[in-house]
Amino acid sequence: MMMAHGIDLLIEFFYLAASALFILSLKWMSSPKSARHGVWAGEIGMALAIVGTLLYRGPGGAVLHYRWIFIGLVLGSIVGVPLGRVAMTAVPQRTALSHAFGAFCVTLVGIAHYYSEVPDLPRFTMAVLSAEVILGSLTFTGSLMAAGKLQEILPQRPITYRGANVVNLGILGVAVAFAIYLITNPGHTAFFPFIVALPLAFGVLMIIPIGGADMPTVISLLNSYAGLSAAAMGFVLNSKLLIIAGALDGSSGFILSVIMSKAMNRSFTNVLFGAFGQVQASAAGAAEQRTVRSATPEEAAGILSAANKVVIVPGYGMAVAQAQHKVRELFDSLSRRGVDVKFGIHPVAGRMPGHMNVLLAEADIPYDRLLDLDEINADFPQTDVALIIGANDVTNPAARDDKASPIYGMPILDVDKARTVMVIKRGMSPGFAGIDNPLYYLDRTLMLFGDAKAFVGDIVRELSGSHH
Amino acid sequence: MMMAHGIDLLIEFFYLAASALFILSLKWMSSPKSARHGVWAGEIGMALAIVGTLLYRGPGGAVLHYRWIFIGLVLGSIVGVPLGRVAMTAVPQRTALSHAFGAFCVTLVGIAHYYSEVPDLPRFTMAVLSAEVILGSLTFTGSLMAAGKLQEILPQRPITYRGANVVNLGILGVAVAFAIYLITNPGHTAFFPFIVALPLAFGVLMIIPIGGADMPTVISLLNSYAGLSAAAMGFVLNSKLLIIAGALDGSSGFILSVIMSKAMNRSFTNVLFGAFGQVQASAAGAAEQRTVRSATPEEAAGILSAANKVVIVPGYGMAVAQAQHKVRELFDSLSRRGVDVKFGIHPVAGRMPGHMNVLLAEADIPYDRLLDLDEINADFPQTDVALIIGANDVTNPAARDDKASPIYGMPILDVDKARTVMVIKRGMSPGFAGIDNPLYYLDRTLMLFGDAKAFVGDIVRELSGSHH
Amino acid sequence: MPDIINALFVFMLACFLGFEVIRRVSPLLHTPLMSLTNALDAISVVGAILLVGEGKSTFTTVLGTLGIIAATSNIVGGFIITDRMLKMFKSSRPAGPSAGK
Amino acid sequence: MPDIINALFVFMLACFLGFEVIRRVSPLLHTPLMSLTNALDAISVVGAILLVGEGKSTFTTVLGTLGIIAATSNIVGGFIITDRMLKMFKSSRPAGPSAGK
Ligand SMILES: NC(=O)c1ccc[n+]([C@@H]2O[C@H](COP(=O)([O-])OP(=O)(O)OC[C@H]3O[C@@H](n4cnc5c(N)ncnc54)[C@H](OP(=O)(O)O)[C@@H]3O)[C@@H](O)[C@H]2O)c1
Ligand SMILES: NC(=O)c1ccc[n+]([C@@H]2O[C@H](COP(=O)([O-])OP(=O)(O)OC[C@H]3O[C@@H](n4cnc5c(N)ncnc54)[C@H](OP(=O)(O)O)[C@@H]3O)[C@@H](O)[C@H]2O)c1
Repeated sequence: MMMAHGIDLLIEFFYLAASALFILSLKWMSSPKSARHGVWAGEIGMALAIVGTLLYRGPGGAVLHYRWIFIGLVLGSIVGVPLGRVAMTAVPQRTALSHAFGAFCVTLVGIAHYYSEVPDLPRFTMAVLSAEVILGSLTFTGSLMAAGKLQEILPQRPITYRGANVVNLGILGVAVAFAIYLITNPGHTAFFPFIVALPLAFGVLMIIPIGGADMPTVISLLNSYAGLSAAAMGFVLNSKLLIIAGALDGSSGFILSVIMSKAMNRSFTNVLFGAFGQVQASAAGAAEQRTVRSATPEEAAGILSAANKVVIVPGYGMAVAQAQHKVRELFDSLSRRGVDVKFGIHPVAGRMPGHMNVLLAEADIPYDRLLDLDEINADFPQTDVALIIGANDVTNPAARDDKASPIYGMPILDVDKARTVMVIKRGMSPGFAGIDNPLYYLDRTLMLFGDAKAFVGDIVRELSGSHH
Repeated sequence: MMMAHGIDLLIEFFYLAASALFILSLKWMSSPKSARHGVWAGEIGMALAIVGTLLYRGPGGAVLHYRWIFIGLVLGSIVGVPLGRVAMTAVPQRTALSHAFGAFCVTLVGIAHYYSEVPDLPRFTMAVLSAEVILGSLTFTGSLMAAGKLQEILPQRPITYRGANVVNLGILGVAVAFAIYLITNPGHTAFFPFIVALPLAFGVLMIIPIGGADMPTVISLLNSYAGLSAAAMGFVLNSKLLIIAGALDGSSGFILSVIMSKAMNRSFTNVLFGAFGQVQASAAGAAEQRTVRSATPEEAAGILSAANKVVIVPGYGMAVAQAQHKVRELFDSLSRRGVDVKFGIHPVAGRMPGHMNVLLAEADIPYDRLLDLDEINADFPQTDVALIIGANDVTNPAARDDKASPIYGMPILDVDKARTVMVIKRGMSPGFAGIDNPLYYLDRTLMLFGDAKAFVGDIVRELSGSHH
Repeated sequence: MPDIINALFVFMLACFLGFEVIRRVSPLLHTPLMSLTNALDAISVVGAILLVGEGKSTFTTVLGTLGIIAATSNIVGGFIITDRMLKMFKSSRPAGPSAGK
Repeated sequence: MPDIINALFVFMLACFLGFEVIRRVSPLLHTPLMSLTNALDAISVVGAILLVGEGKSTFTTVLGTLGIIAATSNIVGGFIITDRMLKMFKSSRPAGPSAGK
């Protein structure tokens, strides 16, 4: 290592403090009360890391060439500000895009490192450098594709062909083979471009067969890969700070994808091995024509205003319709009438972990009204009305009762235990899982057909009308 | 470092695996279901660490001199087995004794290291070596004293004199001053014995003014010091394994003492700065002669067998009287009669964190019947009988209601919310905190005077007598 | 060689720590967590700064500067959006003592 | 010098990890926890073994052997008693699925 002068020791102390601050930053995310301290800790840590790095002296005590560093920092900030100001609904694609940026940086540094050191690369360095470049490149294109699908620039629907998995894994396998060869023969520069280009191709091909709706799980996995590539860079540069930040980020992505796959009742290997594209068995076709009862906004308003306890269950439809502000009005209006209104939040409602919480928080609904699965399920038997707004799969009782259902075993919100169930959705089309929902045919269920935003708005109007 | 051959790399991998196993070991202690895996992980980790170390090669590839190593390992095992087989009631003093052993080892290694390297000790090494030796020696004598007091070889009562704290801290201060001098002048071998001898004296003097009853908090702190001294040894030897194990142990002792001081409503600084010996204000003297009602075993048996829900609250008196097996008989007898019996366990009931749980588990009471403060307190209003067996302070309602009480603010078990309260103790003497307990003068309270073991035995006999 | 070992120890500990810490993150905050880790992950800017700063060749300067731009935009954007999201989370109770532990 | 830094990083991470892990230990098991950490803390045996094994002088051999004896007795005794205690903890429910998480 480069530990001649006191300045290097100082830099390492900056890095030590930055690492501790990053850990605190994530620790403080454990509760909304301390979470903003977490952001500050992260910011201070990042500032220490950057300032520490700028202090670095090369051999002979030469300071760094600052010019292009500052140009890069300024341009990056200019790009970053609008990326921090996107609408809340664009958060999934923003997240994907920023994984792409992170992976881009890692890959470029890896490539530059290779060409400036070659052939003077010890085996261990070459091995971790290969890991850095391979993970970086596939995360780069994979995340760009994911962002494109989520932003609907690319077609959302999965494009599959026979043998896709074999071809994809083959491409990755060849890249790994080149990397293994390079470990003992780093001087073969002609081989290096392959361990960049092939993973770039793999990243694209990996995402093509995956439907837009499966992107959140993919994004979390890519998050994990991005973290691991940064950790690999840490191994190359022997920087403990990078290893720590990368490992923290890697575990974060990994845990979120585990949580998602558990809540969706998918096996984790199914997720890990990228079999997202599998066509889901649709039981909807065979469903006999059963009858549903529907109601008008006026009737719904009447039932709601007569209730003592209401639980609102939001889902992807609320996000699509951008109905959260109308939902807030409904919440206010009912609360003013003395109705006890809570929200039941399923861990995979929407299309992103925590999706509903952010939208409802945006609409100023206090977070202590947002209860998760375990907390709210005990409440449903004492609930007068369960009002479902654009949610579907997360309320499907087949997951609990019907062993033949493809989602059997997925934990759900027991809305069917409430006295009355009301469901706002536009029609009878299924949700993400593509299956029919027996909830809609229950006697206690009323369908409220319409766009979530418009329908909730109508209910609010009825409530305030009858108020006067 | 000594990283010439492949064997050294292998050793480091052993150490890496051992560190991971130690972490897993503590992680698995999070639940009684996985805890025994934790012991196995710890054992395997320790075996890997020892085997790895035995593989070590000195300069020139010389293997270690194994003879005295093996003699030490064998003798240590011979001493260790009986130390692992002590009675459960002797666990506090056993724990103290083993801190002394651990600190003894650390101190000896530190001393030997100093004399065999002197004067060739870089500043950093000398600094951490001093920390190792100072922490090690004071933990050694401190723990021996604590063990002596707990085993009642030494007088339990605190021996205080004016200015004790000043003298003690002065002694430690001089030791630290010598250590600081040695950092820049390691060659002054004449000074080294002081940084061993003075902390040894400090360890003794620190414990003299502390009453036997305060030993558990002291033991936990000594646990923390023992861990830190092992970590300091890790810094000296540049062994990451030692640093990790020491840090884990250090945080364990620290957290347990924080938990204890919170549950005893002492400020943590009060504990950290060793002001344990303070004479506790006894409000008992001024107490007017109020009347209590007492009952016989026969009456108690009648009340218990008529109850539906009974909560038993054990305390230090149950441990002293070794009454846990009789309590188990009571539990069985009542359960057979269809009474729902639970145990309410206060975090500082007894004289050691988790004391009651171990005793009751020893008597084969299933651990899911043992509920902690938060869980059981909601139950008392629906409880027919709260049966207190040798507990006192942890049930004192003054902690909740009387702002003037010295224990005001300490979380307690709300036994006074139960329909009937029965208290088994030998007389009216106060508990550890030395204060009167207003609980005993309530109308709903019956005092059952007698030794816990004998009295519970009498109740059990009455219950089985009336059964026939 | 010792570098490898040190790096592995640090990586092992950081992975364990990551698991423990992330598992405790409130599900309420999973979306802000994703954007916060985005920002933290951009720590790779350190590698890019060293690359540019050493100024070995135009090639490394160009690649490194692009890297700095990409990573910095993640840092700035990630922290801004995380803070924006967290600012929205409000409790209806005025920070009173919460029940239990 | 790099040794110091590496050691500090490892220490920092291990302390954070210790806190996270120990805080999750069930209060039921605080007594076995104390005896388990006793056993783990006796890892200082590694230092004593190296000391004796290098055989620099009779002085180091004597001190080191005493150290090995003390530490080994902690290892053996600590694991035995921890396991004895844990064996006593039994559930009345035959390991059924526990409610909630
Ligand atoms: N959150 C995550 O992290 C995540 C990740 C990956 C996958 N998923 C999956 O996503 C699903 C989430 O469940 P969910 O219940 O939230 O959603 P869902 O099951 O996908 O159902 C959403 C429903 O909203 C309705 N809808 C759509 N647009 C609407 C509008 N403008 N107004 C009113 N209703 C509208 C749709 O019915 P109509 O068309 O009839 O209106 C649809 O049935 C789960 O299957 C989960 O496994 C979640
Ligand atoms: N657990 C820990 O980690 C820890 C650590 C440090 C301090 N402490 C302190 O220890 C106290 C523990 O509270 P606690 O309620 O368990 O105990 P306690 O308040 O000390 O009371 C124990 C009671 O048991 C009775 N007793 C003694 N021997 C008995 C026997 N053979 N048969 C029947 N009764 C007997 C005594 O009364 P008689 O003499 O009248 O019988 C005494 O009042 C707390 O003040 C706590 O702060 C605990």
